[in-house]
Amino acid sequence: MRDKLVDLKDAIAELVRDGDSVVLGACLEPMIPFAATHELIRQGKRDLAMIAPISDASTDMLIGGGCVAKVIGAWVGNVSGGLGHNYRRAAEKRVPRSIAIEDYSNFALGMALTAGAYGMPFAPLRSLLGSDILKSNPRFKVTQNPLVDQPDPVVLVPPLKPDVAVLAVQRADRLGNSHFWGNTGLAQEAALAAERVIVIADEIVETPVILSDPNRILFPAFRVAAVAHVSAGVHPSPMVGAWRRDNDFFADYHARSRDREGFLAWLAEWVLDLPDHAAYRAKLGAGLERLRISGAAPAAAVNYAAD
Amino acid sequence: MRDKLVDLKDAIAELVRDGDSVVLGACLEPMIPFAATHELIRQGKRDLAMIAPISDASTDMLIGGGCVAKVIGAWVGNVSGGLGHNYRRAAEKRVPRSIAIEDYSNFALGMALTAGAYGMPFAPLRSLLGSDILKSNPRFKVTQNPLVDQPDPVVLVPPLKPDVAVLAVQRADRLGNSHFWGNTGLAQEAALAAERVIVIADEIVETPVILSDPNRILFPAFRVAAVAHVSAGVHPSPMVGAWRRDNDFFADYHARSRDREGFLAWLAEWVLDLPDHAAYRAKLGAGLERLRISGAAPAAAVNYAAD
Amino acid sequence: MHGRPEYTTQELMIVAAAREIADGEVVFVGMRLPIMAFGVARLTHAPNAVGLFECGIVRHRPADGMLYTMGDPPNQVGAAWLTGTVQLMGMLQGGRVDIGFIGGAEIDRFGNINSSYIGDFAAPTVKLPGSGGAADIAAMSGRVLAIMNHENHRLVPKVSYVTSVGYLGGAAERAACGLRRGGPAAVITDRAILRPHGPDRELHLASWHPGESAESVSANTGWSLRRLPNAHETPPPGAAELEALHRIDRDGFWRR
Amino acid sequence: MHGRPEYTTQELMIVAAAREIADGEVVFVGMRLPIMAFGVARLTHAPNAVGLFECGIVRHRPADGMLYTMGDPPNQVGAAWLTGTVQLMGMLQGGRVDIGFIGGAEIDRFGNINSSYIGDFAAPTVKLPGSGGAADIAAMSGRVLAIMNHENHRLVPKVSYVTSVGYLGGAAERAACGLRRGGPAAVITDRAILRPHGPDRELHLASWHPGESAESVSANTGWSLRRLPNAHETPPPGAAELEALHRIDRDGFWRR
Repeated sequence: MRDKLVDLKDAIAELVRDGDSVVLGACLEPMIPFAATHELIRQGKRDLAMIAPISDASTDMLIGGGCVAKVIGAWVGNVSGGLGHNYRRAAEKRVPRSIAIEDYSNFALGMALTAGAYGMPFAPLRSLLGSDILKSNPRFKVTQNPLVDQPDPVVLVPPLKPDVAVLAVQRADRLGNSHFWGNTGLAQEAALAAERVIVIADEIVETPVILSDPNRILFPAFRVAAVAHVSAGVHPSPMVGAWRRDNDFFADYHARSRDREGFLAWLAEWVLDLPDHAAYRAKLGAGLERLRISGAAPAAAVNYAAD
Repeated sequence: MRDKLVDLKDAIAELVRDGDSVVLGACLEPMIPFAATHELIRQGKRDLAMIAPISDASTDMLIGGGCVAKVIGAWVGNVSGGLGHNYRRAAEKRVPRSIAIEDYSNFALGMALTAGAYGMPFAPLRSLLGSDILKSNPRFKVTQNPLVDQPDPVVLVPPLKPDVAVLAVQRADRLGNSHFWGNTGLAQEAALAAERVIVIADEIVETPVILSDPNRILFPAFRVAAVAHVSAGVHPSPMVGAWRRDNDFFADYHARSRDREGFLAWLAEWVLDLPDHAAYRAKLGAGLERLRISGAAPAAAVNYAAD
Repeated sequence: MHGRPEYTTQELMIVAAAREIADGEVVFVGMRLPIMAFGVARLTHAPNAVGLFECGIVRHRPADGMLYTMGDPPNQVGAAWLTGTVQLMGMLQGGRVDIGFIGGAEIDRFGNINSSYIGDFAAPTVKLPGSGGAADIAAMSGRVLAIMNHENHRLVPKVSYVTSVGYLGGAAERAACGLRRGGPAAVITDRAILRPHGPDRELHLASWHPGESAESVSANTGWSLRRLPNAHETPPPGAAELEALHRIDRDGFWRR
Repeated sequence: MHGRPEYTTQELMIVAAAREIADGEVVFVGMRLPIMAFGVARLTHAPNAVGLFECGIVRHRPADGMLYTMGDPPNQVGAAWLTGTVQLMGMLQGGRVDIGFIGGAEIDRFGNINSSYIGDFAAPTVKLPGSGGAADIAAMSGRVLAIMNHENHRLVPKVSYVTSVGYLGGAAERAACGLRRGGPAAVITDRAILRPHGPDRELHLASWHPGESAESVSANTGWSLRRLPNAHETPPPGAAELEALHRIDRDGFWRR
């Protein structure tokens, strides 16, 4: 297998193109690869369509950074703070630019990615019946269930196939094999539906470590285009077994992004004026170390022996 | 949570009713709970509809035992031997009784169980287009994809919701929490779609062992109706980390089941004349011990700590 | 502050929400306050309740440690299942969930909730974060509990956008759109508890919190709020309930 | 025995199947012989091929140890993914699989395969085990390789039941039924290799195995078998291929 370990900067430069549809983390609140969020902004990517169940403040940052033309999502905001100020400014005042919004619920987004991953022509859903999401997102279509005679309306959700999915994992090897633990959200569906998968690994390990536990793999290496090693690449979101959530960081972002000038100052300080994630970690300094999980809650032993 | 640990005999007696649709193992070749197969035959269950992707010789045994009215499945036979002699006798000569056959492919069955598990009105499939499976199984319906204008036929698969799923796991606690490793086949879909789940655990452990690794759980305890502790309950099929496949046993079954008399003799010897699985294990004796996996191939350590 | 000195209004709301959970029920737990409600229920009258979190977590016992989001590590360690959103929301659609919690910016007299747009969705005056999983939980749970701040502009005659379906224009409309079950069972606010009543399932005043009155609640409701015949003051949290709550809320976040 | 002394016919078939796998391809591997073919390909010219097994296994390197079924423990330990059937078959339907192996009891001149019923399906003379995953692999792989025993009653003008779709009555019919890609690329038998040719994609003789001839193959084929212009003898296994095969087939199962 090909060695896929590259610098995050190169992975983003080569694998994300202006106009791409992009998933940045798909586990809802944890495991969001903010390092990639920052790199997309630093590289000035434009006209992205962000596919997001709930990617906490990541989508809001990208909108404020002017990278986003469209949100294909269920929720954009700041999970502990509530509203996303950049999202509001873009949707309400076209600042820094107008954005299109394709409304989903989390389940509808999950089924759309499932349909994309598994080559389904559509996913049938009962969930959105009656909701105005069917009005504001014209991609959904309500039909009668052809298998029954009595009235039985069904929502058909078209497949979503992201151009790129950037997904964080606890550990990976250089070939794209990786271990993931914690809630999986829509990460598996996103990985299998996406044309190109970029793995952000908190740690790089040897291949036998990964292959020692193949049930711990969430998506196969042959679908992975690149592996980037970024310690704490999910900061300020949490990663079970490795990093706590940096609640203060989210709160500070929320407060400072309330007006455009504040956001731009925040963006300069935490993204644009820093060359890379190593500089970001250095700037966090001891604050980052305080977030490091040092306790032990080991998984019970498992034996895969065949003989 | 309720203590769900019961004797396999009681679980089968109370939770499987004549006429039920039943999944007995859903991982294709490994992890088939043959102990439950035998118990269903011993208790003389009748008119079962067996939902089976590939459950090796288990379905063939039940057909020969006169328990089965219908096969809802993709494959019935003897994986190392080929044809299933009891299946042939029933389908071709109505011996010991006639059976109805609802043909599926493995993927169609998987999507039908997915639809059953997730409350979908149907699952759309491209896979069976052109196949005579669409003729011999009238439950499938071909329609035009309503989301596109050009011709795009889609097969609609109705949901399957088994009355009972019997699933083997390496270890479980008394409450129905369980750990599963190895290929999962359709086990998760079957567990979530079924009305009642019976877990056959090779080992019973304390609850904290299971909850130490919640990603290793394939289906939640609240969907489990009963846990039965049956060591080697999957024999002669394999269980990774615990039991090798007993190839000779399958070959012997294949040879002896070639005619009805031979099958009945086999059935008396290995099922009807034995009171329970403990007696079956005792009869296997040293042969069973030779199948026990004694090597070590440990999964790499994983830390779930939050602090 | 509405409550008596021993508890805050938020604590009262948490306990009121906890009481809606029956033992053994499967609960789709939302963020923040419902997490605490699930915990209190588990530790008091519902020791066999099961909590589902849409990010892919199933828990029996409540998390040790403060949760800012449902995906925080303390909610993962010792979970009873870590899995995907589709698995849990699929089970929800499959009818395996008894009760679900949601919130929103606006709710109307038929329990429809808006968490998407204030104003025209094509040119909103306020862009709210969106459904998340709320639309799914509202449509497919056996019954729904809504948690709201009780203000005139939040409890409105008709929401400008139905993110999460309540009874639409009345219960018959919910059924007519194809939903086979569910709908709001209670709305728990910082002033009162409202419940659907009558064939239309319009929200009525069921109880007002200590410090409030039927009149003060009505005055803060955007429609002409009718009251149930047996409307009464919300019973305050009991000692066992508060003790359970304090055990979970170790940092006193909800006492502030 | 058709082959030369250094290899058996089955070994020749395995090597011929292995040669169909290009480096880096994603292969849906069937039971028995294709498992060995994948292994030989990996160890010789296709070190980056990936093997998918429908029970939910993905492997890079071939299993250590004899496999009686694809789900045997040696195929699990050291796998590159252990997952579910829907995940792998879903990827297959999604167009992520380059090549798939299938077998069956009957195949016809357009590569349609029967593994379900001999005779009328309502009253069969022989009930075969059924599709398993073959119908899916035949419909959705980028291309399909069929492995068959070459006998008159197995290579028939028209199968009595199409379990696994080939080109139906000719390539246009496959497309017309809604399948967007794929179809048989080769049929490897114990006597020959057949390949589709011409606009209808009818199976033609591409090569006969050592010990056979165009005539002997035709005599054992149930339809009037046409041959490709460049039809030739199947090249025997090379030393490296046989060495790779012997490394995997440690018990000599395929040498018997």
